[in-house]
Amino acid sequence: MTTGLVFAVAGAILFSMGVAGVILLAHLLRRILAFNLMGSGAFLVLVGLAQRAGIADPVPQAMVLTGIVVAVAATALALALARRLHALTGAYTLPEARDD
Amino acid sequence: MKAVVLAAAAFAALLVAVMLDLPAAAVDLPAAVAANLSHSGVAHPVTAVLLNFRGYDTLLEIGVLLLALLVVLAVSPHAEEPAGAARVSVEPVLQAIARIAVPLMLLAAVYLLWAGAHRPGGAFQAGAVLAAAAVLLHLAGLLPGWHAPKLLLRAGLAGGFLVFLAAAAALLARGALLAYPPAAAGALILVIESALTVSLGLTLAGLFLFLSRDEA
Amino acid sequence: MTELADPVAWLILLPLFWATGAFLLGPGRGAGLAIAGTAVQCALTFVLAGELLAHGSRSHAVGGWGAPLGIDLGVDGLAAVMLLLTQMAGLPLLLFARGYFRPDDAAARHFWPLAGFLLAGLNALFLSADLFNLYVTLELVGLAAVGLVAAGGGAGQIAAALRYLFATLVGSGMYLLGVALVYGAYGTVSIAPLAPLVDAGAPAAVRIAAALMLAGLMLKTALFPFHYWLPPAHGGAPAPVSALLSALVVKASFYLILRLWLGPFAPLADAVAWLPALLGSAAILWGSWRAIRAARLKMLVAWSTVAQLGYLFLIFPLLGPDAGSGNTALQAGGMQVVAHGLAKAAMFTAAGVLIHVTGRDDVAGVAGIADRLPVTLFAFALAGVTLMGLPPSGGFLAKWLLIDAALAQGQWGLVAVIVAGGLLAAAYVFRVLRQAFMVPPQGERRHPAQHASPLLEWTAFALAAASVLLGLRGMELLRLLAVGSGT
Amino acid sequence: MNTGLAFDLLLAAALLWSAWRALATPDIFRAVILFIVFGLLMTLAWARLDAPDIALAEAAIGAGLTGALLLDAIGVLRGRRQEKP
Repeated sequence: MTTGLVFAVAGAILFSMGVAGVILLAHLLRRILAFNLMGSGAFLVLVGLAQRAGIADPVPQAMVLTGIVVAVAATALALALARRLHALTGAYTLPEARDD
Repeated sequence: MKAVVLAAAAFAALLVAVMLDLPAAAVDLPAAVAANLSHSGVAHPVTAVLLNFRGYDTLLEIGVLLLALLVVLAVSPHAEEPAGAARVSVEPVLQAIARIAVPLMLLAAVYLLWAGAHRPGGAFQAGAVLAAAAVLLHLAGLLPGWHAPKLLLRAGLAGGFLVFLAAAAALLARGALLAYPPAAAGALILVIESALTVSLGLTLAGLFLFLSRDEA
Repeated sequence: MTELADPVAWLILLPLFWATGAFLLGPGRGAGLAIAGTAVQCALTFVLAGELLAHGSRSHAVGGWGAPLGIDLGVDGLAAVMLLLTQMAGLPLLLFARGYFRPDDAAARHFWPLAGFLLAGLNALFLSADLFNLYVTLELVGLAAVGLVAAGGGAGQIAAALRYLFATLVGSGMYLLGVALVYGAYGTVSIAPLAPLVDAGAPAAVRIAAALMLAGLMLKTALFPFHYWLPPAHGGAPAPVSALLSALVVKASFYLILRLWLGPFAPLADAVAWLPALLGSAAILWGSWRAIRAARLKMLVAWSTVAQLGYLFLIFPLLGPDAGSGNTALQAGGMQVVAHGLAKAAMFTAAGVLIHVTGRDDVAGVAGIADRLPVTLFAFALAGVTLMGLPPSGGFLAKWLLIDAALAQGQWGLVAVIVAGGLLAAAYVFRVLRQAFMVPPQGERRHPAQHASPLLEWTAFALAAASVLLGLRGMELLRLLAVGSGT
Repeated sequence: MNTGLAFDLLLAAALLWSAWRALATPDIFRAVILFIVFGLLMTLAWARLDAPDIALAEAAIGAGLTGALLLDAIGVLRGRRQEKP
């Protein structure tokens, strides 16, 4: 087992935890947190799996740098929405949807 | 609840199993990167991928960041109001730290930007350090939260993206988007990275400072 | 100098330029810039379509490197059709938005730059031939769409935007993990070099990757049962935004599913082709039923989107088995994307006008409105003709091609679903028309005595008319669609 | 088993533990702190993966800025001068 594979495996588990968290958790901040775990998991798989032979690969590393910036952009956007909802309703949870 | 957890665990196990059982990749991109590094204008492979080989990803990603800032402004009604009597508290200890740390952080940002051409570092890391400096100043009570961005600030936020876009468009004359002439690639990338550092710093700081207003 | 004017590059650069320009101009400004820019994009798309018909599909190696080291853009018939739809629906919708938003409207303050990023993301998505680059474009489209839903909205809209955001982020996260596995398996994410590497004996990790990417994209396309986020988001946003989302944004992720299905994942896809068709059938039935039951007008139109997206997924089991009818099914898919895009843009804009004038967003509120807004009601009815699939509309052509392909392969179940879907569509369209034409306004007229601006009414009409006339000019579109598809 | 691999396994376990606690701990403030710890551990993981560029970005953006944004959202950054509404 190489360093790359160890962290790819950890990434796969992190991703699954993150998805389950986004689906199951009610508190919006915690769902945002879960989304970040999901992203980190995917990043670890991307770099770890590519480097499973133990040789550094700059291509997925550059992709992850791009991905980290996209993730922080999405996180800030989500937090802006969550804070706005909190300011309007006083809660950090989503109200029931009205879809009729 | 239990079903989702079990499904996630099963999925993770499946994922791990298939990853452990993967033959070697057919395409060797690290070799291609190494072979073309001398034409990329920089000596650090990650920077070469980020700004040259896959520079188009980076261009769109800066767009995503600017877009996120725009949405933050769009959903925060207070962001458009002029700065009122901003309540800035005095935090003596933090202020003392900030007065020492911020100049060092500016120095570190310049170093990271310059270093990116041949070793780890570059516009992203430099911009993030700039943003961290701004956030620290804010927490110390030395910089109020931001309100409606004036033209100058808007230009600062969008400038890096515009420079990058303009470069991409101008290089079309060489036959493709972002087709740097090898001889000038290093200089062009440094110009783009410098502009990006300022804008990334402002945008990342803005994500915090536009959100972090005292919601009355 | 021809490279400098390359439409492939400018379809991406131009909306980014005008979006940034609108941001620099400041809140609420930039409408003129946006409309002028989109008009030029329309012209560019026609130039590109002409080039394609004359010379076939082509690619553009960004940075001059070429895949797999660099990122390639590629344009074939399918991409060109999507680009055409995007600019041709985008321009009228931006004109509509300019008339729709009042100057003090909070939703309008950031509409123009957000719309620019949305159109840029869509164009970039249709043109990209690199799986990771596609991830970035997916995020650009998704975050711009969420921003448009949320901008200036109250608690309901913000909640809808958050629901949409989590759906779109989980969708692109699954897609990204798939990309990571593909890179791990093959060492590249460029579509062209990947295609020959993937075969029926691909490692299990690649199968998981394909499943993850397709499932993530289905979540983004709101395919049943992943549709839960769509009605609140599309039904709750301002009308021009709803129209952009229903006409274009959900189609982008469908386009990518189709690209992957026909491209790199083709050797793995046939075994599970019945699954999207099954979900699509459920979407048609459930979405139509909810549209028939919807209390609010825009919710009715949004549920109709859930149903109409279902048709797109009926084509998958028909693509593989037989080249001739498979091609017919692909044509049906392309035609349905364009016809529904135009019709749904028309229907949401018409609904927007009705809500503007009646001051209320419920189906009961349109009672007796026909004599005051005949053009708008006619637009709604024409769009309904396309959704029901009556001749000579584009919707008719799409469903006719689909039934043709299904019959050729003996898929009677699909034929039954298509026919039933048309009848259900008639039920919810006539529900609105009956209310508007036959039911007298209750009590004294509560409508504020204002009329809609002709600009709003006629843009809705133009979109609806285009969706119907498409059926008459369908051959040109199908000819463009065939460029580079290998048939 | 060499020490490098043992360290990797330990680090991976710590990553998973902090992530799990960040999701499961009942107090949201502790959850965010655990998330910042997770970000710092990720920085170490990137360093182990020969990715110093990502390690720098993760420390500044992943743990730093995202952590600050989350803390600000739960009000603890300004908690001393502002009552939660």
